[in-house]
Amino acid sequence: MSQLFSSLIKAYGDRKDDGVIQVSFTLPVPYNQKAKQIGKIFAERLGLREVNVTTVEKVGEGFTMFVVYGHSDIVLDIDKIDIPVVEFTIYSREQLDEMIGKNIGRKIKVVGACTGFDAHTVGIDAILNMKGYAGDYGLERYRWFEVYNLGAQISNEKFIEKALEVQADAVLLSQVVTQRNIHKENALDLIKRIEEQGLKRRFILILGGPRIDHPLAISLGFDAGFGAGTRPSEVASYIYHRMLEKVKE
Amino acid sequence: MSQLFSSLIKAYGDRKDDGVIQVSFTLPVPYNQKAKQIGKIFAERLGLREVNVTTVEKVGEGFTMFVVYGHSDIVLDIDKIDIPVVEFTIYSREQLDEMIGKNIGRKIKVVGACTGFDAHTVGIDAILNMKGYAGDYGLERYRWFEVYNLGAQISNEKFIEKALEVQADAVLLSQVVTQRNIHKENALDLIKRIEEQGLKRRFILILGGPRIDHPLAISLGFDAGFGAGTRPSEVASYIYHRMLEKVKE
Amino acid sequence: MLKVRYDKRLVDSSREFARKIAFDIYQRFIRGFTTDTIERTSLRFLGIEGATSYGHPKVNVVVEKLNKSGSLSAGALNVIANEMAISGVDFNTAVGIIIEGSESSFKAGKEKLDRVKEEIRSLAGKKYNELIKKREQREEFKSLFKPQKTPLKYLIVATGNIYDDVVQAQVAAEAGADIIAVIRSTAQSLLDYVPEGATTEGYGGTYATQENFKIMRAALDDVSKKLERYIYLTNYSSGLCMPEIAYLGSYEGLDILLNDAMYGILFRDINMKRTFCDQFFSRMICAVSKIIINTGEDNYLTTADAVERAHTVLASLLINEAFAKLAGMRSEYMGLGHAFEINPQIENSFLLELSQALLIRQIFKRSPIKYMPPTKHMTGDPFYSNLLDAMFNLASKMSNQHIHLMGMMTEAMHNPLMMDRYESLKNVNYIFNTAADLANQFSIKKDSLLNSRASEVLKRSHDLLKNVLEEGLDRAISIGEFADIKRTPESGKGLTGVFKMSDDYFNPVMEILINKTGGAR
Amino acid sequence: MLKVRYDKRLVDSSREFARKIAFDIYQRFIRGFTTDTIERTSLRFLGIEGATSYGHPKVNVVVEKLNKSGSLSAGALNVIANEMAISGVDFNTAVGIIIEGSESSFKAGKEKLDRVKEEIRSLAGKKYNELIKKREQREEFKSLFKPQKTPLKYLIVATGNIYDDVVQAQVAAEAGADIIAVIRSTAQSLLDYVPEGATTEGYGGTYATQENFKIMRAALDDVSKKLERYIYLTNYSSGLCMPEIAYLGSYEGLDILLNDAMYGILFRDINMKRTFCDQFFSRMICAVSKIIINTGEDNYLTTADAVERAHTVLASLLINEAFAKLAGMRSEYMGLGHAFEINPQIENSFLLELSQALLIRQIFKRSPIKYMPPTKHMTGDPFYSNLLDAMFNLASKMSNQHIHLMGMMTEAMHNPLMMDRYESLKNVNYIFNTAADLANQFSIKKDSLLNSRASEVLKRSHDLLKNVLEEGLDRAISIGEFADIKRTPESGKGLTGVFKMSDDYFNPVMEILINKTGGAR
Ligand code: B12
Ligand code: B12
Ligand SMILES: Cc1ncc(COP(=O)(O)O)c(C=O)c1O
Ligand SMILES: Cc1ncc(COP(=O)(O)O)c(C=O)c1O
Repeated sequence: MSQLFSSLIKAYGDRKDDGVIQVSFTLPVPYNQKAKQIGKIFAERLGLREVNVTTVEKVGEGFTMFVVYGHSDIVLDIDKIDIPVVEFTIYSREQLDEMIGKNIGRKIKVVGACTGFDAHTVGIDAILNMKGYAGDYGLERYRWFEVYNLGAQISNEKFIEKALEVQADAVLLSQVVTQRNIHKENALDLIKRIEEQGLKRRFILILGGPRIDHPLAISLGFDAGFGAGTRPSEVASYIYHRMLEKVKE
Repeated sequence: MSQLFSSLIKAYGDRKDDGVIQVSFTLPVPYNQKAKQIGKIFAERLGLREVNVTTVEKVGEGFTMFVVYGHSDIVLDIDKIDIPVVEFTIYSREQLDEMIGKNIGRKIKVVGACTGFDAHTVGIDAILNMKGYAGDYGLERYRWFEVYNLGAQISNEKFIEKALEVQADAVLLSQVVTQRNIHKENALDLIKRIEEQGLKRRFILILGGPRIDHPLAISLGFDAGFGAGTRPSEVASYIYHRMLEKVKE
Repeated sequence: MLKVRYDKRLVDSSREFARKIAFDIYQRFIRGFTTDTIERTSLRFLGIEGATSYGHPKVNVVVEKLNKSGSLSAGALNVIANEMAISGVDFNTAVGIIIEGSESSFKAGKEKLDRVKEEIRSLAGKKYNELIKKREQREEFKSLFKPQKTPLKYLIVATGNIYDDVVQAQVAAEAGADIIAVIRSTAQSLLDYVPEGATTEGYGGTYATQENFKIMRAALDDVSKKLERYIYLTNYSSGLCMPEIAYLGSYEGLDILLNDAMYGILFRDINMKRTFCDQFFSRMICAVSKIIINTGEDNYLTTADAVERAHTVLASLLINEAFAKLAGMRSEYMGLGHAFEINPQIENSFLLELSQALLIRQIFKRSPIKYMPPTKHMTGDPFYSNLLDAMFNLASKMSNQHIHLMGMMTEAMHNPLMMDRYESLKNVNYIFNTAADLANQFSIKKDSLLNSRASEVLKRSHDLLKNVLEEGLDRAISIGEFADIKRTPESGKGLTGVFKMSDDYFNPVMEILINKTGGAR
Repeated sequence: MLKVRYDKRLVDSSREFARKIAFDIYQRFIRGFTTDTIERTSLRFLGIEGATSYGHPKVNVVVEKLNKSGSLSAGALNVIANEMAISGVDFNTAVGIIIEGSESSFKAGKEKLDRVKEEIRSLAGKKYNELIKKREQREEFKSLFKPQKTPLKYLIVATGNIYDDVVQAQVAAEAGADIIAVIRSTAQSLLDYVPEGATTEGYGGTYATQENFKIMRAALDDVSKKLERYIYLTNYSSGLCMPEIAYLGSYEGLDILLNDAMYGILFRDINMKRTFCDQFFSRMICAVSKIIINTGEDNYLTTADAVERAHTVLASLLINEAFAKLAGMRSEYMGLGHAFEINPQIENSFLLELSQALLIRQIFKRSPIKYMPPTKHMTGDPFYSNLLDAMFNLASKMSNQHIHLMGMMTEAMHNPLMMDRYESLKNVNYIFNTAADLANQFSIKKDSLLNSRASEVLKRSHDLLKNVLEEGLDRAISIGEFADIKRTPESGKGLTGVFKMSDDYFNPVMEILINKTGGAR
């Protein structure tokens, strides 16, 4: 499968380099003979060739919805794209229960919360609570983790206070609501406050949520970011990995 | 609903001018930590901002599928877009049965076929055969139409011969298969042959098929083009409309 | 109609448990208590509206003042009555004086006070009749249209901007929606006041304000006429201002209000004493205004497992029903809520869903059941997620649910785009039509998973209610019986707004409501 | 298992009608006739392969020559035998001579000729055994894997380029496909020869060539090992080269071949006499190679209305079954095809589909029924069209079809993209799992639409078969009984390739096939 090895890639429709992609959108134009062409032009403005407007439907007075397929000429050189990846080995709970005792020798304290307006606790609970996520037990279940789950509807201020109070090693922030980037704002606010108090190097800073990934988290000043489908053991493994580094320092 | 009246438009996601659209595509990249970012960059190359990569899934060894939502800055000035529209009034069969008799005074002869490789006859049959389409009777049912339906698997050459033989007023070509623009090639081929024989002005030239519309048909040299969901009465009305014009000439 | 088999006697005794559970709460936490929002509601009821120059709602100013002066337990209207009696002014002037903060510190003489109180009583009566008149006018308007086929298609709008909401609501109605719900701005339920005026900014939704209600109601009445189909309007009342929003909603002609006896406690950490009082008062308003309430048990399955904890939903529905009855509501107005939230990866998950949907439909046969689409297990893939909604639509049709919330294929991503809603309607229209009479083709085999699952859920919810009755609902909530969330009677927001009524507590609005609804009997 | 009720006796008499219909055709159009493709097949069978320098398949050159010299009705092998006898050369040399066009015009003496014919006979026997050996090796390979759960997931590839096809096929298999079908280039069925070599250009599909078969077979055997799941390979044989492709397919180890007794006549305007002969010969090859055939009744519903003409599908299935039996095939290898093609806008369309699916499943209980997804009513909206496929998947699961063609949400637009196929698998995997045992929950009510529809379809197809028997299948086709398409015995392509056998007709390949399959009894 040659595709795998060339570093210049195009979208793959049903054959190498055909560049076919699918797009759907709504335009505030009335549904009439002209509508289809307007949709086609919109797609062409996206850089698509041989646009095939397969759906033109009236979604309401003055609004028309489109589905189009077309050929995109975009070429990406994947070797030239460098992406911050966070490298660490993922261990099972059993392994960590043993290794942390051996190599860290004390309980790791973590504080977690979903701060600000955001009231979605299921995500952080999935990581921290006993029952965990998808059959993977939460950090509370781990022998060497001491977990403080502050839930939701708490301010970043209080969150930091608590982290200091319990002398946390890691601070876990969950952000689920992303409308108008409220999650970025709130996450940045936490980092700012931490920096202001000169605590940046003190905690392992972890961000999580369905729309979070490492690059985003790092760009916001966190050490790592975990997205949809994260398993507690991944997070535990990462924290262990960082603790080892710290111990070395 | 102000949207209706401004001539500058952007895509409408859930509020005016937010420009939100949906895109899906597959890239020949292995499914891993980097994949999501590559998909994001691809979307950004499409001109999207605040890209939200909502799906990153392995479709197979070395292939990853993406679904993204993002904001497009494309602005169209719909007043500046001019689109060839084919204007004519649509009448019912009953009306035409009467009007043609009165205003044309003779039977209108039409020849239809799906020429070339293309073997899809359901479309042309829907327009020509008695039973018609979606409850709208086909041209055979009309009092003043004389219909020659040549079906499929016939060459453009034979098609034209037949049209001359029966002294057709209108030539109806159906093209359904569009792979590699085979439909355009074949339609163009018909027009070329007709021009070579100096018959261009002689017939009303109509193209039809699921991916056909007036602008495409006109660009290929036809008088009109009918797409998915066309009803026989529309076609009959158009032919009547053109016959009237010809009579006037 | 498809029907699951179960032991009817278990249902009867479960209902009896629920009735007792609710009545016990009434006796210990509701009777003899008032809250600042109940007081504010009473003021609004008597016509106090608008805000101060600082944008502070007048009713809040008044109630805060009286709270500081420690005179709330006698009832806000008591103080106002006193002011009227002393300075011999009318109701509104008296309120004005209090807002200015220049009220006199004297106590008026008994019989003078009584006379004034009579005045206020008759004012309350007048306002009550106005409210009823409004309701009757709306009923008349509704009667111009022919009733829609169930399940009713319920669509949400949530742009944050009431004017964008209007555009989308009208588009949605034209595309086939029967009910429009304006989602509230995130966590408005935590605000201890109701914002004023038309609003254009909100997170994840649009603020519930009297003006926004008015604007949307007018817009929907227009489309109703245009489409010759009555379009229902829904908003949210649960939260710290439950009774106030219930009042504003009924005043502005809303048809449905999210109104749950426990949602605020569990999902917004609002104090339970506060919530119990507020839900009771707000539901009496819904009762007299014939507003359909919607409960939020569907939310339980977003935090608790939908297979393991299904029975807690049924138990909670019976409790919500009991509380509503206690507030004088009729079953025909109890839009009890449940949901399609089982992990779709589970083998036969559709069977478990169908079983549950049939069970709840049958147990609450006279109520306009609200059925919630899959949300928690929706993914970022709209093509796939649209399929979960299709199976949800099928379950809804096969079990003939009443209020059908439309699933959104982009549930896991964002508030629905206009095209998401359109596709949602295409989905529901297709499924409801292509499988219209599917349910009537079959009879369920005696020993089928559908039946055994239904009996299991019923049995477990029966046992749960039994325990709850023994330990008391407050205790049950404290140990996390519902939604796996623990809340104690002393914790949570709004507790400071709860007051024990003094013997001279005066509130003719409450009197009227209780006596018209037969509440608390 | 869900079961519809119908009158079993109607099925028995329908089968008897069909048997007689097929046998009548055999007597009038098949017995005593040969065609140029049958002759070519016989040559291939004996090892003639490859093309001339002009890229002309050798077998075509030979047969065309003999046709010109008018000697085909005696059988190509007869002429070759003669050449061998005269010039005393071996089989291949004789063929070479004929290709060069330098064959002698003498007739060999009887007993010399008979000796040569014996040689050819034993060569045929040798080749036959080789073919069987190949089949046994494949069966052995298959037996290394555990059998898959039905319905088997059948995915198509159709890039036009065999190498792209391989990529997609492997990806599809990894994503869960059980069967890979390589769609043929548009209207290859109209080519009167089989292209040679690996091909990379085609319209709407990839040419069926021996080399392409080999390449794909090898690729799939690799993934089979990798995935520890046997991946079936399908291609198309119906058309002007039906027996040749059947032979090449069995030689290259294909598992399934599209092979229909009437598809070519109706949908490709191939002459019926030609097709009847070819299908018979090709099916004898399928019989000895244990290849599953797939019939194309599903196509009928794309040209005829799926509600009105449903019974023609059933009638045709019974006829196809009868023809297959006549060629010595066993029910276990008859992949009779039907489809989910009812207009989705019709109320209860899903019920009509389910009824039909159950009826056909029950009538052909031992056959690997092929179930086709919706195609004609698919739209340009993939979100919506994906829902039609979901309901198709549900019908398939509820009626336990055997070969499940995967619906493509972009059916109305293009040959499937890689991601279309992936979404298709997500769809089928979800539905098959979430509704795994749904069918076992119910019994169908006696007077239900499901039952009445099934009986109606059966009754109408019974009556149709009765008429067809009376007037003869050739006549029935002439008046458009099937697919609303009219074809007459004298019209259509390939008639010139049909020959009445002369008394000295010689073809040991045919002899072996007839005697091994017990064909024509
Ligand atoms: C459950 C839910 C609720 C529940 C929350 C209950 C609770 N206590 O959490 C209720 C019903 C209360 C609710 C309310 C609202 N919700 Co809500 N809700 C959801 C829903 C359906 C599921 C979220 C969920 O629980 N997923 C399951 C968990 C396990 O997944 P997860 O959160 O992604 O977590 C995983 C990973 O992200 C990661 N992770 C998450 N956090 C962290 C933290 C760390 C440190 C790490 C390492 C990892 C990690 O690990 C987890 C396990 O893999 C989503 C839709 C959806 N399907 O996503 C909407 C959704 C999130 N809600 C939404 C909205 C808008 C609201 C409301 C604001 C609506 C309103 N206006 O009323 C309200 C108000 C809530 C508020 N103030 O924030 C929107 C958000 C839109 C956006 N992108 O901004 C969504 C997407 C629905 C929608 N399409 O509108 N909601
Ligand atoms: C039915 C069908 C067939 C039948 C055709 C039977 C027949 N005699 O017509 C059969 C099974 C034989 C078939 C075969 C093939 N098909 Co086909 N087929 C379809 C299918 C499912 C439906 C088409 C149809 O009948 N639509 C209903 C009619 C009424 O709609 P319509 O054609 O759009 O016609 C309307 C309008 O377009 C308009 N109109 C059409 N023509 C004209 C002409 C005039 C003058 C006017 C005024 C109007 C007009 O009016 C009609 C009524 O509104 C489509 C998929 C789909 N859902 O569209 C694939 C499809 C068209 N087929 C396809 C292919 C590739 C093939 C094959 C080549 C596959 C193969 N490799 O074997 C073969 C070979 C056919 C060939 N040589 O051309 C592709 C084409 C891809 C592309 N865009 O190029 C499609 C899209 C399926 C797919 N996704 O792969 N097919
Ligand atoms: C009963 C009920 N009230 C209120 C809400 C939402 O209101 P808020 O987000 O303001 O708490 C919900 C949401 O599901 C609900 O179910
Ligand atoms: C039985 C059968 N043979 C062959 C084909 C297609 O082959 P072609 O397009 O080359 O005619 C089909 C397509 O549906 C079919 O059903």
